[in-house]
Amino acid sequence: MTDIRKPSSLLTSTISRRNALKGLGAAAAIGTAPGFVRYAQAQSSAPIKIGFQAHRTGIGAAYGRWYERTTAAAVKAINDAGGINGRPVEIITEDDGTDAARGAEVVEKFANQHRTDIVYGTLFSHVVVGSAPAAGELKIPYYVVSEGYHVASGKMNRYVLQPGITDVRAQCRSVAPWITSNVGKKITMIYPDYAFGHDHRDFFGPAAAEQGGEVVAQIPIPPTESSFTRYFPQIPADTDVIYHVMVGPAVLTFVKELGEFYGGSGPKLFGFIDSLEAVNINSPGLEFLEGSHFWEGMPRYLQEDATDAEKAYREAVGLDETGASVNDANDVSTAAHMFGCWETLHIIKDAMEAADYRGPEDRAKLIEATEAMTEFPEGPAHPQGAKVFNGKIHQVFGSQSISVVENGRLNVVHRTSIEDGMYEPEADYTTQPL
Amino acid sequence: MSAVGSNTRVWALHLGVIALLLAANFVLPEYHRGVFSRVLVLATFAMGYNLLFGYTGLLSLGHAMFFAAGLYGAGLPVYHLGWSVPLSFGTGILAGGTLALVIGVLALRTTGVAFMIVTMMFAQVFYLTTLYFTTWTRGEEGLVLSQAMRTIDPAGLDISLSNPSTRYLIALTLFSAVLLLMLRLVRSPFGRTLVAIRENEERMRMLGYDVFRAKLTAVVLSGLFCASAGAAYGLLFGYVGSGFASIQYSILPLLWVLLGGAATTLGPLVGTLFMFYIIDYTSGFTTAYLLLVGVALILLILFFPKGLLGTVRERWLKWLP
Amino acid sequence: MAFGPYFLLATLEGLVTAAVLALTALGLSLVFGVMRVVNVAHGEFFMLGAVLAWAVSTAFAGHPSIGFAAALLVAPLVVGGAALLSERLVLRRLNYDPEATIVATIGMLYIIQQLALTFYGADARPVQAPFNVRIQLPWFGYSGYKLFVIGAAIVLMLATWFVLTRTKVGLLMRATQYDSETAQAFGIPVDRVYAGVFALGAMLAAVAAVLIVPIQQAHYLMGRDPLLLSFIVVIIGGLGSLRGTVIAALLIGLSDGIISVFFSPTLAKMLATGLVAMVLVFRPQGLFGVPAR
Amino acid sequence: MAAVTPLIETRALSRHFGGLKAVEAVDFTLQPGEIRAIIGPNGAGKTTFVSLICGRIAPSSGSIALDGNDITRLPAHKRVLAGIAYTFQITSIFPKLTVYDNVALSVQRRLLKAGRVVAGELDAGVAQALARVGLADRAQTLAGNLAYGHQRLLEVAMGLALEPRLLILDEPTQGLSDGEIEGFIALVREIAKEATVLLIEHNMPVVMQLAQKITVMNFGRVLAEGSAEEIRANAAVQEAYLGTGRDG
Repeated sequence: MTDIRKPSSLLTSTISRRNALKGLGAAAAIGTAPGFVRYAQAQSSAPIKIGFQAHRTGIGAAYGRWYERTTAAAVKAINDAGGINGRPVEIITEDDGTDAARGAEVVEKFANQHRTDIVYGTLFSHVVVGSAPAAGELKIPYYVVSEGYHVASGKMNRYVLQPGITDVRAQCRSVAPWITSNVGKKITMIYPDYAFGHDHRDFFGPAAAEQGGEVVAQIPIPPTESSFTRYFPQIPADTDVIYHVMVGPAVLTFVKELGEFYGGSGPKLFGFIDSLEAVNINSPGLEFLEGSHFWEGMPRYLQEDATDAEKAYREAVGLDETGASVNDANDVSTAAHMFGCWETLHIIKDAMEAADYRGPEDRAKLIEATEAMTEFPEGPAHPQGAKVFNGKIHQVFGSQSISVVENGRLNVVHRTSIEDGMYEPEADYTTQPL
Repeated sequence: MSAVGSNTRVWALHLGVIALLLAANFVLPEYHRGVFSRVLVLATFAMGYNLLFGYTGLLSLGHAMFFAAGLYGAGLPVYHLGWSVPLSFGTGILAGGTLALVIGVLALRTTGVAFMIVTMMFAQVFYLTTLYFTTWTRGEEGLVLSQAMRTIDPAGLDISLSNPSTRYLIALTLFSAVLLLMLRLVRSPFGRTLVAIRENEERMRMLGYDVFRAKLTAVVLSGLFCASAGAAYGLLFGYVGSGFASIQYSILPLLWVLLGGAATTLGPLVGTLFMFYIIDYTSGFTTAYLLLVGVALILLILFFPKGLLGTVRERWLKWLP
Repeated sequence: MAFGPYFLLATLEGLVTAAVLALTALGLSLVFGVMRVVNVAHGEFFMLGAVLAWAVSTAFAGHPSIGFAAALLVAPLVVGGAALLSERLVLRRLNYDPEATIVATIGMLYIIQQLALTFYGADARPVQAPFNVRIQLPWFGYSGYKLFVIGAAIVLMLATWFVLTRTKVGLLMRATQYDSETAQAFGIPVDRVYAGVFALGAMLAAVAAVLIVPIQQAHYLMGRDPLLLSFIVVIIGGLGSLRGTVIAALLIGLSDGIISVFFSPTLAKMLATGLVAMVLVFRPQGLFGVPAR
Repeated sequence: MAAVTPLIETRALSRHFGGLKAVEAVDFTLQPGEIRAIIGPNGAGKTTFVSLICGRIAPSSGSIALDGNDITRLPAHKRVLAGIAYTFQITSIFPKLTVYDNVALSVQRRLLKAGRVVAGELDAGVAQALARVGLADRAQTLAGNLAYGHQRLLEVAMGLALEPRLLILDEPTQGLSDGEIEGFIALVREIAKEATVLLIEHNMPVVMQLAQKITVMNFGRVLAEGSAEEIRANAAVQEAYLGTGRDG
């Protein structure tokens, strides 16, 4: 245990195929019985099967499409570099319909029917929460790319991990200082009236207050709403900045109606790009977003200071410099989230190699190896940037981008530090039995 | 009506189905045992729906609220108050029954399509309520009932509801209990009363039946069955969320019942199983599986207009209840 | 914002909702009233109209009003054709049995949704309004296009009313609605009336959708809410009552908007829905329906 | 006054539909054991009137008493339990159920009132009611597949099986053949030994053969009441109905 908890060189992305093979050879040599060697060799060629729970249909389908593309690109990169422990990675995809109940069924299907080694990839919070019990009961590691605060809250179980994307609580915290010092102190929050929106409400307010800001109004919008203008009068006149976070297809309407309501003279805007993932920022009606600011998990538009790793990642996934598909300029990506798929798969690779993962019997070891991770340096495996992982709450923390809309482009104006988003952990999964 | 011969046959069939399902626990591959656990609980939901829709002829589009009342009625006490599983199962059923009584008294003032719309709207209010009290329910995202919460511990026996076999047997017990109750019910004078109300309500009134009371009883019983399914679902599978209160979960039992055969005792099980496997199977080889599901539904209703068992009854086994 | 302007805004918003809702519900009401079937796929015809509006309007270069006008013409025709096809291929063979129709139209719902997802995709896509006029009131700005939508809906409702009450086609429909067997006996081609009504109902939904896409974007799951709301409007208004449908749409559109002035939004939705349900409970025949006896 | 309490007594009974006075201020008495016919032109309010008695329709004003007890506000199903049975003008049976089941619903209602339903008693009750109307051999037929005349008889059997004190028959012979009408007349005479019969009928020969007393309605009011001879002789009736009458 204690050994594994120390970060070793194996955990870094510098591991090469030769190293991996060497490690394998060593492992094989350890096995003295001939039977064991044969077993290890048979294992070595069999692919590692990763069950990918994808939102192919339902409300998450736009995200699901890009999660699938990013996953395919990451798997190709990993396999081209020798796979995991020398074994190729095979992705088995099942549609969860962006539905909590179906999500749990799909996890069972992966574990008991497809016999995958792990399950991975879910975005929407309710699907994560709905699937978590099944993962815990079947003792199958479940790596999510969801950004919800569910994992870090301690309400899931030891088999659920989120090592590839920062959670919403940390996102809120890290943008608060910049907003209060650069945009304004009196803030009106507009958010969807369910759990995801409530996380923003509960975590951003205190963080802004710490910085001397003040939330002057909170306007929750019912999730069934498709028109928003009538809520705008509730925005106090002395509001400096509107903090908006909406998801779902109605968001375009929201932004557009906000523009019609205020014209050019309203409060400044700070939004979460979740609203406009997969939506072209130059769509008709969005003109008034010009000059407003957005949180981005990872920049959609290629920035001038982009790292080599970032460029390589964008090329592998097939993004043009505006963040759309290289094949179709209208096919805009979900860049602020989908990098999490790439990074999560690389973390799975590192953790499996650290745990010397051979098959489902090593799942507990895999969880422990992941929990033992602490830092991920920026690089090909982590193109979004360096991150810190907290094994106790199974949650990773990274830096966030704040971008401004200029001439129909999103340009990064600030990058938060990892520390900006850190908060006191409220749970410890490692005390739970495996 | 029922000759003695057909009586034996009917009971033999139902007990036989239950015996087969019991045997399935030991022979089914792990994945399919898990599927059956879920299907048995959902089929119980469908049976509750069938009592009202199939037998009484009342088309509700709001049954998600009864299922969800059971789900939350059981899940919230377990989660927030740490109540035991049996106790909260009881509160879940009670919640569904009480809700059904109130909704029944109001909605039964309407008939036909108005009844359908009123139930749908009440269910929508219920759904919004689960979102509105997000502090307690976590709304759409939902709550996880941990494995520790889902343990029954009578006299030191540690029964975990998350054990696959235990879970299957509990689901089967619930299903069997409701199935046999349904069978008794629909063959009782009260069952005949409901069917006759479906066929000709005015005539029943003029035969001296208190039609409102009979329908209200049906709504409450239906609510109780559906709530028991909801409570079991939450406790067995450990997740409680608003999705189960959405309109989708009002349409699903209607679909299951119509597919399996309305007003057949075993139809809900057949319909639920069929629907589950057609989605599970087609989604395995195409991303456009909803297309195939849609086509299958249309073909089915064109060639088996009374649902699977309804058609079997009409053409071959007239004695099927 | 002061109460007066706030109220005005809520009313305007309510009117827009009501306008689109009235058109969509009118389509459902026709199908429901004449054919006595519940068309669960009605919302999908609405969605199809919106998606086609996007496809057509993006195919036209130049001023957005050209694309919009084309969409207003093409989308309803295509949707009507699709509806006609499904009526001939499926509903007619089911003899319009109410329960079988529900299953069949749920099947159609899946098929249309999946086709939209496959060929159109999962994204919400905007359609440019034919004109962009922002009307600046002393207290707030308002979209001129939204006012146009209200006007267009009124014109379309009047046209439908004219067709139903003043033309031979309308007479055939009303006769069929009143008593299809007698109509058949009098030589009215009930079968063709049904097909026409089903297509017309879908076309009305499609027109409503084309009008709304410049305000709300086209998305493959956008059909559900209009479906539910239309059902409510049809029943509250009283089956087959054009006037009732319009008034119920106004009631629902406005109550939703205005109640939200006083309560938190989700609570407002709960109250508005509960309130409308209670109207139905205590007046089961709807506001303008005739009591059964 | 009279030693016998009337079985049914209505006072100023009215029912208006909007502006239409379907039944207007009807005072009506029916003695136990009578066979009474109500006649009158179409739209005279006959069906509405008996519907008020059996409770299908609520009155606008006035009162109804059964055995001297006010039942004006009693819901229909309770009136049935109190002994008033109604057979519909337009055949109202359960077409998708068997003939046996149709009648069983009546017998079951009677047995439920007394206590519980025992299979043997149910069978016996059904058999008896079907035998009386001559449908014993059709018990397993779907009611919807019966010939029209037999459906009317089934309706009567359902009424009979309730063992009512008052059986209201609304145009029972409509659509029956002459032969069937013969049998029907005999049946009603048979029934009248145990129950009071209130009959709406257009077929005058049937009325004349069966009714001890005839009530004539027109425009919602009672126009005349009396024996067959008295009604024949009544000038007002001749003018309103028989003079222009359909069946002479």
